Amino acid sequence: MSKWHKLKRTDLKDFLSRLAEKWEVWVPYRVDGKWEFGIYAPDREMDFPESVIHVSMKNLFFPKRRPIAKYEEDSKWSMQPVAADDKPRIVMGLHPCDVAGIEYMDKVFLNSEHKDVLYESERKRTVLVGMLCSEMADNCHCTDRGLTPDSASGMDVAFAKVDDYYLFKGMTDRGKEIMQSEYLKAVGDAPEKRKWPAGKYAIASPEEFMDMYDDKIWHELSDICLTCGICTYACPTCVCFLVTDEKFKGKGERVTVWDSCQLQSYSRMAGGHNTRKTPASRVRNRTLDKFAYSHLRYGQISCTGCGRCVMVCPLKRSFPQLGARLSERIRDKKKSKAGTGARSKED
Amino acid sequence: MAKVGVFVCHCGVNIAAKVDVKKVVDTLKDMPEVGFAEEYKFMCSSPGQELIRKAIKDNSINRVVVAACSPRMHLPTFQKALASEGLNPYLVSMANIREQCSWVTDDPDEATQKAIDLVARQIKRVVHQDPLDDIYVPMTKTAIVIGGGIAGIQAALDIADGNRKVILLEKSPSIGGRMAQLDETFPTLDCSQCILTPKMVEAAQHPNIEIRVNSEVKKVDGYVGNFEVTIEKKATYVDAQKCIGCGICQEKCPVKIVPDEFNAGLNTRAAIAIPFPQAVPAIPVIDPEYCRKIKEDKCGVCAKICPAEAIVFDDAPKQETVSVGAIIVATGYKEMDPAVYTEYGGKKYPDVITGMQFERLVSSTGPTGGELKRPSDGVIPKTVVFVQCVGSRDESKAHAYCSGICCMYTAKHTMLYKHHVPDGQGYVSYIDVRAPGKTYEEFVRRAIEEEGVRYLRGRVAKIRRLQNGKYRVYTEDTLVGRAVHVDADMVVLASAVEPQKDAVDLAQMLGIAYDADGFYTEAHPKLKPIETASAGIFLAGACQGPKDIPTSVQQGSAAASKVLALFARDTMVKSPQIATVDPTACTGCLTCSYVCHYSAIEEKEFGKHRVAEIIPGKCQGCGACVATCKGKAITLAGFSDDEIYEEIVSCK
Amino acid sequence: MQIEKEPRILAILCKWCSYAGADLAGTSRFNYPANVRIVQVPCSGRVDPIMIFKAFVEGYDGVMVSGCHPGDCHYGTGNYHARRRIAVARRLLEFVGVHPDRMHFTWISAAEGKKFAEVCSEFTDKLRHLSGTEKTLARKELAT
Amino acid sequence: MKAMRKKIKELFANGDVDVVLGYREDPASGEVKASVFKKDEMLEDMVFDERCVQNLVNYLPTLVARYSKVGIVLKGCDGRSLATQLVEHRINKNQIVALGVGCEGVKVGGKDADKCEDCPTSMSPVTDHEIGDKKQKKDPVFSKVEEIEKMSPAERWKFFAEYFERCERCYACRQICPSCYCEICVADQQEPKWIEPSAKLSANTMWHLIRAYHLAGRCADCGECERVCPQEIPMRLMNNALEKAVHELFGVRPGMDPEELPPLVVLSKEDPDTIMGGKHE
Repeated sequence: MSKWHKLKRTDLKDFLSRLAEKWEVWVPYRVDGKWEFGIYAPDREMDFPESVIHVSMKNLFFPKRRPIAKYEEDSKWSMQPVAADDKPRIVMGLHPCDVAGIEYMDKVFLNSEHKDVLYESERKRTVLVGMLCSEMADNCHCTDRGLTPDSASGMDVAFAKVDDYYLFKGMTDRGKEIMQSEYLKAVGDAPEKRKWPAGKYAIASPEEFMDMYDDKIWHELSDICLTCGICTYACPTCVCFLVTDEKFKGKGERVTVWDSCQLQSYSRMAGGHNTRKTPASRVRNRTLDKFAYSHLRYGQISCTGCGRCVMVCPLKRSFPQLGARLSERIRDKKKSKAGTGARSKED
Repeated sequence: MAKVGVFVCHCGVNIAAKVDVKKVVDTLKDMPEVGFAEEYKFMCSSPGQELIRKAIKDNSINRVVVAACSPRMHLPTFQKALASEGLNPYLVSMANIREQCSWVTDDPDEATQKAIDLVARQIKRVVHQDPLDDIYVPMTKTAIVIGGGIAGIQAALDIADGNRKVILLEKSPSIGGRMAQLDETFPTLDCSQCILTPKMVEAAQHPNIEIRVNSEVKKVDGYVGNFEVTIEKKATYVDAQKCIGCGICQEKCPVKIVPDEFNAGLNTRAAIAIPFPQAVPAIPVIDPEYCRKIKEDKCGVCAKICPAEAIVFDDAPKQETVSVGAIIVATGYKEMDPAVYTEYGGKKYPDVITGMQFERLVSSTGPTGGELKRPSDGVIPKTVVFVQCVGSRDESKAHAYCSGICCMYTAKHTMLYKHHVPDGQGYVSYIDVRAPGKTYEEFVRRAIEEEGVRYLRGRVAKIRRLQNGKYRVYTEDTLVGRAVHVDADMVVLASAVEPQKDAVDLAQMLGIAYDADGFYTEAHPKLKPIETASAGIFLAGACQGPKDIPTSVQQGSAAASKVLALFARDTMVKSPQIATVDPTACTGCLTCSYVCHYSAIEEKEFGKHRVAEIIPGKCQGCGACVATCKGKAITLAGFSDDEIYEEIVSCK
Repeated sequence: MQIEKEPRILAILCKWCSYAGADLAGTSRFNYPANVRIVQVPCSGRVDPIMIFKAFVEGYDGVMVSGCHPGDCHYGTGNYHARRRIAVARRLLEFVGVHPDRMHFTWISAAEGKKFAEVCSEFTDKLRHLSGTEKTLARKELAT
Repeated sequence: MKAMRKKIKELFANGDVDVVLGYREDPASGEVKASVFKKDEMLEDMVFDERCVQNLVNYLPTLVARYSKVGIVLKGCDGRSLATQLVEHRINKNQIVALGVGCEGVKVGGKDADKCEDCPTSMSPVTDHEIGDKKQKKDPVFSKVEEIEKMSPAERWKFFAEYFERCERCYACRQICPSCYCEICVADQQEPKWIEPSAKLSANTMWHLIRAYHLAGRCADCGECERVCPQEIPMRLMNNALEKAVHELFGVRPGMDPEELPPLVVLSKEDPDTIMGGKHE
């Protein structure tokens, strides 16, 4: 259990095929030059990328469109909840930042008060086989967020790519069965522990961020932002959704669909009032949600440093830089003791 | 929560023969929206409507779907039924299962299935219908009559006598129209001028009538009760206020080559002229195409001799917009140009003339002073052939329709001819003689039996000019089955009645319908012969179809009574099915304003923003703006996106 | 039972001319296929192409829009605006792969009951010939 | 570049502008981004070259709300975009100082941008000051549109459905488009749900049809929608198909004339019925 096991790269296909006999095995595929997760099939070319892929893991546990109930428009309007899927599955190739994201989602969806049963079943049926990073990509900044690229925390099984083989290690009981595979050979040596560079951008504390609520800086930080929703869709910890009914020929589904606080429609209320009409107010919401609100609610900031938001941003705006700029402003403000400005009228 | 009452009509067997009405009710009564469902033999009958009222009372339904005939037929009936029970009349919807289902579908199963689908769809729709309140708008109690012929004059006089203001609009320099050109009228042979002129004068002197001659409609905006009509007065170059109508200008004008329209082009007149002696108003007009002063800056005689100094050479067209509450269209007809009939000479024979030209030739105010001489050489024609149905009942050359008046005026012409040339012989080439009016048949018999006019049944094949100046008319006598020809001194063609040249332009300005021939279409051929499909616009006279004088006068009076009935109220009830802008959703691009036909969309300040606003009084509810608004900030009550969407997606 | 083989047609008709024309087809007893569903709008100018798009996505096999003949619009100019919008919408739909035979845009007057019935029959006929091909744009998610 | 900086300095000095919207090269990263320049600030970082892809017009409405006079650096395509905005009363021309710059074409991902192939003008049709050359250009031919048009309907649908299926509905295309400015986008409306919010083929198809239709006759082909699409959906193809269509049908080239109304709100009695397809008697 506590030992590292070796898998020859040439055995990877056989190893996965064997797992696929019992599990639904989700692995990364490259489609049209882009990575995405799909169910393992031996005839498809797959690989494990060194760092995060641009599509968020979120979709595997909390899909962008998720039917929660079905109904027919008959005399009774009979509505049936959608049955949870309990087929066991393995999701393989998650990076530590993704796992951190899942841990955050657990806090949102599995807290005792409001449990999301469909999310719970997705979690229950899944064995997380995470991949330890061997390098940090351009946009990676998990070290800024207190994570380590090769930390196996939260994974059921951890693995790392080394030369022409992989090293696997079971972390939990759930990972045990995978570790029993005939293709894994126990070895003594662990993958080399790297010393990771310190975070590029030091950020302020959640409380300090909260103090920035009324600051003028949000206009500067939002000046070229399009306020599209792609960063929130890519983010592993953005969990907003809306519930809507979709009908077709008298049959209907009630579905949850990802929503995004960056879109203007998100905060528009009945009657037309919009609490976050300006881009600045929406950028503020997302920034503070990542760095402050999440901490107030769940005791953990929700940016995991995966860098996807930068990767997918149409304008390649850097969220970590934004956080840093903000922290810088906080420091400046503290120094000058200024910044008790009135609440901006525009917001 | 909407609770829909569904009422399916048998319409006797009209629906029930194809659609299994019971099955429709049984299938739909369990729909979650439905609170009550019932079938009945005739929903539009009193007991049928009572069913609805009872269900509103006893079953507390708050929406109604009636599956029956077309909503165009009975929607108002059921709206009233709802209103009588205190339910908003706009909360009813009709499923058209007769015109659009039982009457057009062969197979009963298919028809039943379609009916179920149509009714279900309407149930889904009616849930989205909102209660609407009628809009009351003030009304301008002035009418405009377009066209100063006998129909228009009659309409104007009746409205004026009803103590309402009327504008009588005429595009030529005088009112009077076609009737003023006629010599005597059938079937009484009383002098046209003698009976018309008093009416013209009465109109001119009536305090409630404002006559505007030389004027045409250029634009029509607004809607019933509140039309805005833009009128253009042509340049006449004579100040009507100063002119005393002495006519000296007309005498002295050296340019005497203008074809005389009043005399149907038989002679020429001066470039400045009063159209005819009894004209109302008797003010001359300069024809700028001929006037040498206007064309070449020479002459100017009229200005020099005018005792009233009324000549204004720098006159220009003037536009003015008038507000009126109702419009009567009485633009009349024109006589067809027989040029297309090349076999009749195609106008190249001077003595082959039209009915109207004959009318002028025998008129004492005509070019010959009432002596009947043929145009080419002034010889008194001893033999005249009258050819009927020239352009009428002849689809291949001109029109399929019957011009209606030619049989009678031809009979009149033969009589006038005999009165002028007692030793002459008249022939009439005819297809059928149609004389359905009061004492009309007797009139025709008189021409044949007393005046000795010879009626030859058959269509004239050809007219050829002979060396001796006579015209050989080749025709046939189908009653004896023989080709015949007549050598005539003169031939009179009973040319067809046609809509005015610009009839379609005017119809499009007014937004009224017209038929394939260009005659204006009444709202219903039998029950609404005066109304058009556009509220507040009425028809009178030959613009709606060929008509004789008595019928034109009747229509003039009928149209006037419609206008007076309309003006009896102080406010107009307007349909609340109009568009409104949600200012919170409007971006102020104002592209909607460009597509609004009624200029009903204006700009308005809304907080810091500029938004579009629709003037309820002007909006007619067409929805063109709704389809233009990308952000869906405009809603059309009664045809909202919600309602149409539901109709599109609710079909199974 | 819906006869699935028969193509479904949505006909969006203006209230003054084409809807009245459809009524006249009924009054004159000109039969036409039963799978035509008529939606009444006040004017063809009210027709937002979003309705046409939605109809295809909702699985209609063909969409027909008809208004008053040019110049005869009850509201003066609505049909001219409709003509431009529909021309563009048609080009777009064809561009993404909707077969041109699935769209029929025309003018039918209140007097043309016969024309309405004929148009419906001919249109249905054309669509029957297309029915072998994939139902373009029709939604798949809930079709099962 | 020198001429441009000089001109802008002059404008600031004369008080003709409060801010200038232009492109800035980040000295640290070397990346070129849209930027708002204030008097005496960062002007030395201002650039104009083939890296200046972004259409800046999209930012104007926010800026004119905050400043009374805004200068803007415009490529030919951006200028067309501005023209379409002016005619829709989106921006008050009096608040704008338009700096047209002769554009030599831009590069996306190291390659010449696709849009430049079909560019009809190197200079903005709306300018207060022109810097650089105005080059006569040919009318666009849209060869890629023609390729699609050659396909059968089924092939075309297969082509587009694959892309539509991928759409995530992030609305980056909408957000970057200067012409997509509705207060409430029809895609965000719940009643009625013309476009369902979920990312699935039918709803995505609705979205892409509506997006393209709403831009018909208004899109000036700045190509930003396609550039920012994380799923690389070929939105320019649809835009261009309709640009081609409005040119063929109505003789209109959007944005080339700042006075010209969008063709879909222009009343024309003369259009032939054949533009609606099929036969008309």
